[in-house]
Amino acid sequence: MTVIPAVLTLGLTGAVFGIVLAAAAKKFHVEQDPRQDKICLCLPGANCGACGFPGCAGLAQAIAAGDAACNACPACGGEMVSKIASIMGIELPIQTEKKVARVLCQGSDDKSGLRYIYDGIHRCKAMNEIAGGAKSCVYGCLGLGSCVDACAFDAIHMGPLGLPVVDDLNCTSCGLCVEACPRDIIQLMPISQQVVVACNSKEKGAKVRRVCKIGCIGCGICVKVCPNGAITLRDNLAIIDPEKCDACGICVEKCPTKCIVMTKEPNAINGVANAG
Amino acid sequence: MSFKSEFNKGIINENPAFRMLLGMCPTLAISLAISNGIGMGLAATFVLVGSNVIISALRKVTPGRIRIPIFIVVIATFVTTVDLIMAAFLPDLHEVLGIFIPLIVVNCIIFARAEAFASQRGIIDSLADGLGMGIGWTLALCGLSAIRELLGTGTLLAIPDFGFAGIRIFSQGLAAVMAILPPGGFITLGLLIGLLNLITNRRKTKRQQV
Amino acid sequence: MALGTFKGGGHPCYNKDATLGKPIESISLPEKVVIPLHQHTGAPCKPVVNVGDEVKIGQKIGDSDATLTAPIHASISGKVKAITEHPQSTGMDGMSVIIESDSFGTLDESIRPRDNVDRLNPEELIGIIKEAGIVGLGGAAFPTYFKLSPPKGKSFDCLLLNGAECEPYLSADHRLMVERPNDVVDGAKLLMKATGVKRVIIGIENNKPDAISALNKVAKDEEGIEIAGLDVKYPQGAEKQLIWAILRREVPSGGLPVDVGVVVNNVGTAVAVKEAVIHGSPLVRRVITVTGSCIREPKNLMVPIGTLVSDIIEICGGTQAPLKKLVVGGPMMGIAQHTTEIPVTKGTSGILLLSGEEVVLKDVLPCIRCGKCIEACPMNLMPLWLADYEEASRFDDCERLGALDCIECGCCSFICPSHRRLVEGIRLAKAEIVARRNAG
Amino acid sequence: MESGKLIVSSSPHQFTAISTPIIMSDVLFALMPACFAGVWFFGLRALGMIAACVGSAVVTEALLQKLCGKPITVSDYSAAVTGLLLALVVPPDLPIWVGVFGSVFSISIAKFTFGGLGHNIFNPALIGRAFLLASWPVFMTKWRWPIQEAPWMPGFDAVTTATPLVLMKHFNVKVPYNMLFFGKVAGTIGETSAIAILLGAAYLMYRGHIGIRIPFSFIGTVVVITALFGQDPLFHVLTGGLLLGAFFMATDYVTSPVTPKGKVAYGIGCGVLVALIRLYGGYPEGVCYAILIMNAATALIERYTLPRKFGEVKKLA
Amino acid sequence: MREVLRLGFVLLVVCAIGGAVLAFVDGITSDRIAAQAAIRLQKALEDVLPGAAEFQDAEELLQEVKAEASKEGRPGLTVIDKMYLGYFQDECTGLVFTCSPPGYGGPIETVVGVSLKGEISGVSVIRHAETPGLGSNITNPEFQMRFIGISKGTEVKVREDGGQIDAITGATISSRAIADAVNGALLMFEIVYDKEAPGNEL
Amino acid sequence: MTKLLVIFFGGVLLNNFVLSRFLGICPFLGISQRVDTAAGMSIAVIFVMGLASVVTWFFHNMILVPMGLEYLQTIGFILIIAALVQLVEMVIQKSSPTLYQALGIYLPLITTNCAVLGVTILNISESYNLLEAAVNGIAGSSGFALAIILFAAIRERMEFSDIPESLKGFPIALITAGLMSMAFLGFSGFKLGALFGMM
Repeated sequence: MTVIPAVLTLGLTGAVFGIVLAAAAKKFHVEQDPRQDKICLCLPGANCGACGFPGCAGLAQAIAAGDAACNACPACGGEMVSKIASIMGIELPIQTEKKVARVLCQGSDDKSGLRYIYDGIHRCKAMNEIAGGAKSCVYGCLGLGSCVDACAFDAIHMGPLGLPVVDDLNCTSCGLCVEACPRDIIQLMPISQQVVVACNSKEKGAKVRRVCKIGCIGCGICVKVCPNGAITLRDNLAIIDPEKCDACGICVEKCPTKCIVMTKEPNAINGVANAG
Repeated sequence: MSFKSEFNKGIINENPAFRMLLGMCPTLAISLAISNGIGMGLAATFVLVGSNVIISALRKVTPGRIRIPIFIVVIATFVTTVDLIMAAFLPDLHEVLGIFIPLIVVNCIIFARAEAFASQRGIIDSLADGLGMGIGWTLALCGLSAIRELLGTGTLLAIPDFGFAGIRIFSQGLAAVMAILPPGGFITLGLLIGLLNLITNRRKTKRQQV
Repeated sequence: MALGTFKGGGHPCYNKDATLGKPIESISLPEKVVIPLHQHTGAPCKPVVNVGDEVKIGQKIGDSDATLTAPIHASISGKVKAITEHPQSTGMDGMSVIIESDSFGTLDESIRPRDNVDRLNPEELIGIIKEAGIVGLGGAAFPTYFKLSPPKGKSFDCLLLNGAECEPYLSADHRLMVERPNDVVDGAKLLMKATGVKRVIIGIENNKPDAISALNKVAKDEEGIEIAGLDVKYPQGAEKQLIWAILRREVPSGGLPVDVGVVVNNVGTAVAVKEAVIHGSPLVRRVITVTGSCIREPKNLMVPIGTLVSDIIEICGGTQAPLKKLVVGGPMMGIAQHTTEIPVTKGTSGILLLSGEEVVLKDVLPCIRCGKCIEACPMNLMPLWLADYEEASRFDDCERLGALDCIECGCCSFICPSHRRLVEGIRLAKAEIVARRNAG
Repeated sequence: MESGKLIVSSSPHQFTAISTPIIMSDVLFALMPACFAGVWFFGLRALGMIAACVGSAVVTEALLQKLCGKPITVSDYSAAVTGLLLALVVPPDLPIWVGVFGSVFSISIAKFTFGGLGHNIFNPALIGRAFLLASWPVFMTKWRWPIQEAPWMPGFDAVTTATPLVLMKHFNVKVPYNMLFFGKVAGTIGETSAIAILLGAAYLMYRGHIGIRIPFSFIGTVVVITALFGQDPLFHVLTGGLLLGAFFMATDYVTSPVTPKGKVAYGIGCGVLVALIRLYGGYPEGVCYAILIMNAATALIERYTLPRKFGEVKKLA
Repeated sequence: MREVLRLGFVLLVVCAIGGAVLAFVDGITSDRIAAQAAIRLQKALEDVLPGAAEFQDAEELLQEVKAEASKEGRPGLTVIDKMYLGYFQDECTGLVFTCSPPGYGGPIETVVGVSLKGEISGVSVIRHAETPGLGSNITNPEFQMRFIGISKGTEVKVREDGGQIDAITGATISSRAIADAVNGALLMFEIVYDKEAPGNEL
Repeated sequence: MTKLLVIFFGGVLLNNFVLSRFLGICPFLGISQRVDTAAGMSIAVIFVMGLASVVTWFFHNMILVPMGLEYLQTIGFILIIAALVQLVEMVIQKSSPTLYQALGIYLPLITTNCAVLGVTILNISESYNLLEAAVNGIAGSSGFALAIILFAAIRERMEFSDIPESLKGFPIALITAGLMSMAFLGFSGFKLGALFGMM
């Protein structure tokens, strides 16, 4: 019978390895986060490296140490993610209201001109460093589209006016565009906030008037006309409290420079809807 | 998921060679002729189906901590079986596929399916998955082999070890031998995956536009 | 001599011929001057006059309590018309004192020759220099009194006077050395006294033989004053390169000349020191070169601080071609302006008016890795990678590759056959790295 | 341009007149002597090959850029340089269609897929040659002597199909120096004439486009090693593609290290590989492969040969 | 400790089952694999020595000759790996040698048949790692035919070396390797033939 | 000695595991984003492959051959490698936490590196002796190390390249590997024996 030596050899080899490994695991046991093992069991174990960590054990260690999110594994479905989250003892973030990026400047070239012809690296940050940017308004959009380049979701485009337009549907409120803008013109706002002051200038009215036709001059008309008292002035700029605003649209109508915008329609700011 | 959909996904959407980029080593090494591709693909499919079924069957009794050694033993058993059977009944093909038959053991496709699929799913699903993945890989191998064989030798479906010259498309003198050398393998596969990406991307943008 | 050069650098077109032989002219007093309250490195000044006040030349109009600052003085006599924001050569608006001339040019009473010069001790000398508002006239406008006081535990053993004037087009320092060598040497002697060093070396590029001979004539009897001829290569006048070329001492990365026992001053600064100490006159005027293809009569001018560039263009006969680009400083490191309504400040060494095709930047082509920027970099950096990393926002890598060591001399951008904006990128990286450091 | 408004840009405001297209056209100009020598010795067929390779390289680049919607940049002459270099490193009797394939492969696989000019990892012309050598070895190893008889060794008809290096390696026959120097020997279209190559190299050096580090460390290493192994160094310098490779291929900006120390290391690496392949390798000639292998190592070499920053404090060991 | 033993036991069982399965498969296939190998060898030998039906491994004789040759310092026999005597109906019809001359990409496993007349009766290449499209043409029957009929006493050389055989274009080294194998075989044949003298059991 | 040198340089340059034998492609493509990680992986692979060569050699020649069980080669070898990797990992983790930090994380990935199993099987099929087997193991892994480190450096450089969208990632990596492999064709037919025979 040739079967017996084969069975014996392989079986013994296996047994020896099993015992040695198990014994070694005990002897060389290193204290580690007990959750790490549990998480590791949840992960697919393909050691594919797609998460950016070296293998599933690496990711498990990172998750246990809090260096990676529970859903860092791109191959894990929702079930596994919630399992890992429960191991880690954290609640999954509650779904909050969707925020979208809003561009707070409407100063296209015809409304707020250029001081000079810029020649250099085609990025807003670079232009901002050179004599404070070519835009007459030092708070205005430089229009080189760094926010468009930064967006990973194809949610910002250059509109017909040479100013960025946000696509509410694609926007994931990741904030990349906010970071990319050297002038803090882009801000994340709840999608339900329908009335927006599309200007960021903190200059006094006279200077704003000098450099831009559509900037907030801090005249305070909106503050007066708002039936809900939702608008205040700070640094010569109108601020809308979204809690109080009921989108009646009176301020939009009364604003002398038309810098307050109703965003019901997509592309309301700098998009086609507003262009005509 | 039905048997059919588990089977289908391996052929196109999750094709191991082109989409999941598993099992690169044998894919590149043996894709010199269509005959090799078929042989290797079928061998791997057999192992894949067998190991998937067994591992799926054992999934309830496998202790988590030594699941890896157990998978390895199961897979290796199948591989050796294929190796021996091939040596006995298809000696010429066995000669050509050489070292890559034992290396099916460490073919990441098989390991990945065992770990990611079979160890968590029922036997029927695992069977379908193994079959789909195996055939998907075989098809990918055949596709790549066909290109390399055609460019490199000017023939299709040649099996020189059986004295079958295949279909000659153009003369040997015109053939770019590099296609069947190692660099040709890398470059052809790279371009092929690139081409597939291009097609999918185009389709995606088209769908978006619609 | 074997010394006198450094690694890297380049050979831009010097274009100095237009003003090389033009003696320094003093201009008639302008009708109006705009004197920015922040013309130096350090804290800005606060105005010490009010709108409507009558001021005289040399009267202090701005001062600050900060450690690092320099007082500002009126450069013409007249009435303070406004204290307001006004465009400046930095490109941004800044607080400025606008004075309308009474066309008398009355000197302030405080300005009179000092008779006790020989008895002044170093502290007193440095005090006079501080009160006179003297800053480095080479361009950086670093307050001179601060430079002259070594930090604790360090000391100077050598004073370098920078007469290299390696920036193309400019000839202001050159003319100063040719016309007023005595003042340069006297200033040097005062600086020696103020710092206590026994050795002064005046470094001059070899393309200014008349300046070298003029200074040699004056200095040959003076103990401790040497003249060093330097290789004609840009940026020979950069502080670290100058120290290496003359003394073969290497200023450590992130360090200052004082770390190798050296203090460097511009020759113009030396003249200003002499005027302040001997004549008691604060820094209210300076020599500038007005040149470029666009100006009708290129000149070297002695102008009151605060004179508007538009007035200076008038004085030089106006433009002979449409002005396309206005640069304050030299073409390699100067700052391009968006208006001519900007004042000359203490740091303004020249005004460059350019026109035509020469000012239009060419399209950026892909980097072909020719390595010319590496060869040209006087700091031995890797400009091509720094710009790449900056674009990829990999600022840690920028820092690792020494972005902060960049002196922004412009050699890499000058030499790049693909017209990459290397310096611009590196400058962005530096700003970002500093911002991140400050953020913690 | 709107009048009145000034142009504002970052310093500097003055630029050199040398630009990438000028450098590339200088390289083309510097290769002219080698081209003339090739046509002179191998006839109009060589001219046809040069035209075909240059033409197909330029057309391929333009076509690919058009297909991918990128700006067409053939006017920077870089594709022409690649095509010309490829033509110069193939045998004169190579079928034209093979040369065209090489050119297409060079531009599309070695250059375009990596992102075009400046991004290729390997020298495209040499990749083209390696591709042809691997694909159509029979065509690529068929040589012709410029003059049908070799008077210095009558009756030895093998010489009609062997390059001096092959003669040396397999038959221990040494071709005289003067023939090597002028290029009256079998070889690729552009590599045979040492004097023509040196003329072009001198021009490039005069224009400041190539430095001395790479070519000299390359050739120097070959001289040292061949001498160490008891061979004639001068023979090895003058034969094969060494001069063409050292001055025109190894110095390719894009694929060689940018750091000064790295250039020397790279040159030495090329030299060692050429010498070893010639002495012990399977091929009689190793310049093409040596440079390609060092191309692969370029990125790593650069990593470890960063220049010392001015003012960098030496770390205590 | 119990856990340790348990895991060890599980692995033991799994491995044992694996071993049993493999032993079973091996039991079925081993004879066939051996038979296949024999068939391959037989076919290869028959190819180069047409007419012979049975082959006998002459290992002892080979070692003996090799030992003598190395003592005498005669090179050329090192390429020979094995020697077979070919028989047809109990009558020796020739010798077959398996050789591994060094080629371009390593040793080329070659089989050379020599008829009793001392002429090459066939050459075939079993395994090689020569450059595809170039050196790999040594497997072309057309090339192998060039050696048939060469008889003992002649030294085979490719034309580049001043010999009589046209080498494969661009693959001198590979061609030379085959010539080496043929030379080795002829030399060996001569020694064996002389040694065993005509008329004896060969 | 000559033979050992020939085996070593043959494994590194002539028959480079990655570039001409197609072994270890998955980690070659997967763990080559950064030179540092590639180097860490390389060291781990060299260590494991050297060790595995020795252990499997003993297993084969001391156990399988005497018992006539050569057909258990594959299953036995892979078991040994898996166990070895795990054992090494545990020992390193305990004995030298710093070393574990440096390369421990790459160890689990080696089990499925077909180059390890490949080299052990080649050792047997080439009938190497113990020393040769060990050298071959180290040579194969050094070849892997050479290829992956060169490749990682290239990939770091390619980050700034404007590669066509559909070729980004694996396709361009494969093409680069192909061109590297083309360059390494220059070593084919290299007579290492002649070179080292002189020494």
